[in-house]
Amino acid sequence: MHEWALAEAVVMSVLRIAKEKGLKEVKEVVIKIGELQQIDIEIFKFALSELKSERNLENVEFKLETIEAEMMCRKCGYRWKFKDESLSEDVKEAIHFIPEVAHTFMRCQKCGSPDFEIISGRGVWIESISGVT
Amino acid sequence: MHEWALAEAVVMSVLRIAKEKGLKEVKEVVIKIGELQQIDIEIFKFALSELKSERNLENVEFKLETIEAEMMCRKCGYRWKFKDESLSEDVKEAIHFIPEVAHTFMRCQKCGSPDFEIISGRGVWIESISGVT
Amino acid sequence: MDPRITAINEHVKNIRNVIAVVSGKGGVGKSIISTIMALQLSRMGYKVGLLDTDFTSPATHIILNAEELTPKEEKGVIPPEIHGLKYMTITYYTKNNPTPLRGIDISNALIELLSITRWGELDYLIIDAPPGISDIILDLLRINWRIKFVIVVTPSKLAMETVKKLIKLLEEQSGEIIGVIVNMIMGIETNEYKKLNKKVLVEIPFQQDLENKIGDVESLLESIVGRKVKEALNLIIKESS
Amino acid sequence: MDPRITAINEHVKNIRNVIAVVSGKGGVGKSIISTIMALQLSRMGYKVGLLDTDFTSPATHIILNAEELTPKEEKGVIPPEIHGLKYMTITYYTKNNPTPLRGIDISNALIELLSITRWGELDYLIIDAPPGISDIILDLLRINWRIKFVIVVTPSKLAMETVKKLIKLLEEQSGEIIGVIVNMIMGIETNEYKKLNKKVLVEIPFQQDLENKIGDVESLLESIVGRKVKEALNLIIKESS
Ligand SMILES: Nc1ncnc2c1ncn2[C@@H]1O[C@H](COP(=O)(O)OP(=O)(O)O)[C@@H](O)[C@H]1O
Ligand SMILES: Nc1ncnc2c1ncn2[C@@H]1O[C@H](COP(=O)(O)OP(=O)(O)O)[C@@H](O)[C@H]1O
Ligand SMILES: [Mg+2]
Ligand SMILES: [Mg+2]
Ligand SMILES: [Mg+2]
Ligand SMILES: [Mg+2]
Ligand code: NI
Ligand code: NI
Ligand SMILES: [Zn+2]
Ligand SMILES: [Zn+2]
Repeated sequence: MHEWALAEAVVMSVLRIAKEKGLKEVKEVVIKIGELQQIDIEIFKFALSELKSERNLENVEFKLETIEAEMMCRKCGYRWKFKDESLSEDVKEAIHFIPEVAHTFMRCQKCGSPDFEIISGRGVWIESISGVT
Repeated sequence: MHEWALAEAVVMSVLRIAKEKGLKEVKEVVIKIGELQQIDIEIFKFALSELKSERNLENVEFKLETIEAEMMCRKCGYRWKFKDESLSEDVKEAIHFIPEVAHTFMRCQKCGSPDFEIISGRGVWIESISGVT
Repeated sequence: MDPRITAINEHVKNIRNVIAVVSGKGGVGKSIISTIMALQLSRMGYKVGLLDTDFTSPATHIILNAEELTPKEEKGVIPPEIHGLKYMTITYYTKNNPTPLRGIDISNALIELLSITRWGELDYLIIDAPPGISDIILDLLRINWRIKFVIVVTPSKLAMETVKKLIKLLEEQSGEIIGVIVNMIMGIETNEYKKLNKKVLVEIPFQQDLENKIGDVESLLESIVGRKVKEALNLIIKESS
Repeated sequence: MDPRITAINEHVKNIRNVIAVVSGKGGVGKSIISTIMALQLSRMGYKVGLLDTDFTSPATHIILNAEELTPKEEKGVIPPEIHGLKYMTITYYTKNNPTPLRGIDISNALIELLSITRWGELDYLIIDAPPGISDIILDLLRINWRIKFVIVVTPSKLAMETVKKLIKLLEEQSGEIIGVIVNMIMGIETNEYKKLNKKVLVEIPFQQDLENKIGDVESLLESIVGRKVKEALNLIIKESS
């Protein structure tokens, strides 16, 4: 349930960007959600809708898109997908909070190195905002 | 004159890649040279041509392209170009050897931070290799 | 657009004082001192948080004997309370496993932690910094908050070398330096630290039996180091009020 | 395609032994021990190089009193010789200025240095590592060379905590560990380091007047620490031959 904190972060950023861009009304916000963090989309959506009414964003449509997480080994170059990992619930939970903890528990599936880059699917970010100026 | 070491690195990599790709003869190598490192192109070319004959690469054409160096501040987002810096010869020399030393001597031209990313123009790398298989 | 930076400002809004215990040099006592600072402030009646940012070689969980805690989730992460502190460390998630992180991961972990942790209202947030002049120091300077720095040094040429550089950097970057804590004084060393031209908050002697007090908060606070850190705090509190 | 990695293999081809002095923990004596190791090996008649990879908080240039040197360029960079060592440090280029580098820069600087330095033929290259389990450790493991590790620890719970993690990581990653040097022993501590299950190369006592010998190579070598490091070397040499 720190989905709430993430939703709050998104909403606050939307308000700040809208102000910076001089938008009178925000219409659509595209949010990308990295798979690595295993956000509970339903809770996240619920939090967004609650926050919408609190912050005068009733008319905004939030479009969510999940991005598949992929890793690339810095040692051997091998690429693999998060969905091919079989991690315990505890470990998934840890990565849920701090995605970097992946380096504690995951290893390159080819050479066993912890030295990999998360090339996609990390974090939650705002892809675009549109509205009326 | 560590241009020689850089040229050697390039030539050795060309040989390795050619082998990996199964090229019988290498025809053209495109090399990108980051401006930050202020390579002396004439010395670099000379070194390449000397090494060509040493390593059986006589028929290779090396195409060199210099890439303008640009920095972006991680603190304020400002972007600026290396050519707009006015650095002493000593400092340029230091950056010539280890480009990262830029963080010792250069500052964001807007906010004064040493915390910037070199977004282009760092290093020497092989852009492409073509030849006969 | 990374929404985390905006979130951080929101989450630290109700923290009156953010103090980072830094040095650049390793092994000078940053973790011991920052932990004792947090504990002493809490004993004085302040609302205190402690954040360990030395993600690859954390120590504060050993000093606090806090290996059994887990944070609660509630619209974010609620830092567990231990010995009166709100305490956050990556070891909640990594346990005692090696955590090899490159700088970019260290930076991301810090931003992530700060953007999900709900400290609530605090008088003081104490940050234990890792050695080196690298990602964490740069991120602490990058975040837009009223952070102040306490510098820890020992009377050694090797520590002095790095601390001088860190002070130069912080001053150039308008980082507010509260003062210097000189740790592990044994008597025969140079007094070169006086040339740093920074307020010396306290001089702490080398205390041979300190090791036995690690993990035992009560005797740590009553020890010489514990009492000396309290002296430094009295100065710091006077300054900040 | 970054040609530097290929270049590194070429430049280290004629180095018979690469030994990295590591710990994860700061302030345990990595810089003192690695420098003395290099100096003692050179006195024994070996061809020796010393590379300081603690770019943001270097110390070996102070220990060697090597602040006036500059490397020569000749088809690469020729490491200056000092006290019989081929010695490379970033301080040739940064002097005594603060050098705030994020992890990615630290990694780039290491790869750059290794790809342009012409060590020539060496019996031993000694690498002084920074604290933390981060970019440098990961790069030392990533480069394809026959590197071996000497672990430095003190008899402190806080040092032990991190060293245990580093050993676990190195073992998992097939890093060859020569053994452990236990530094700064004062007598009353726990012997927990014996539980690390690694060969203890030597136990070095805490030497109160060591500070006075920093920068003075002769008296450093003759000091207790200097002689103890030599004992460790005799074991290391026997192993590697
Ligand atoms: N005043 C002191 N007297 C004796 N030992 C000390 C003192 N301060 C710190 N230490 C010890 O020094 C070591 C390094 O302390 P630590 O707090 O981990 O430093 P850092 O966080 O700067 O790496 C630890 O073993 C600690 O117990
Ligand atoms: N055996 C020892 N006795 C006393 N002081 C020591 C000993 N070994 C190292 N030191 C001191 O401890 C401090 C840390 O040593 P250093 O080599 O810089 O450690 P590191 O490289 O691990 O950070 C320095 O001030 C050094 O002079
Ligand atoms: Mg510490
Ligand atoms: Mg710590
Ligand atoms: Mg060191
Ligand atoms: Mg060093
Ligand atoms: Ni959650
Ligand atoms: Ni040159
Ligand atoms: Zn791999
Ligand atoms: Zn800037």
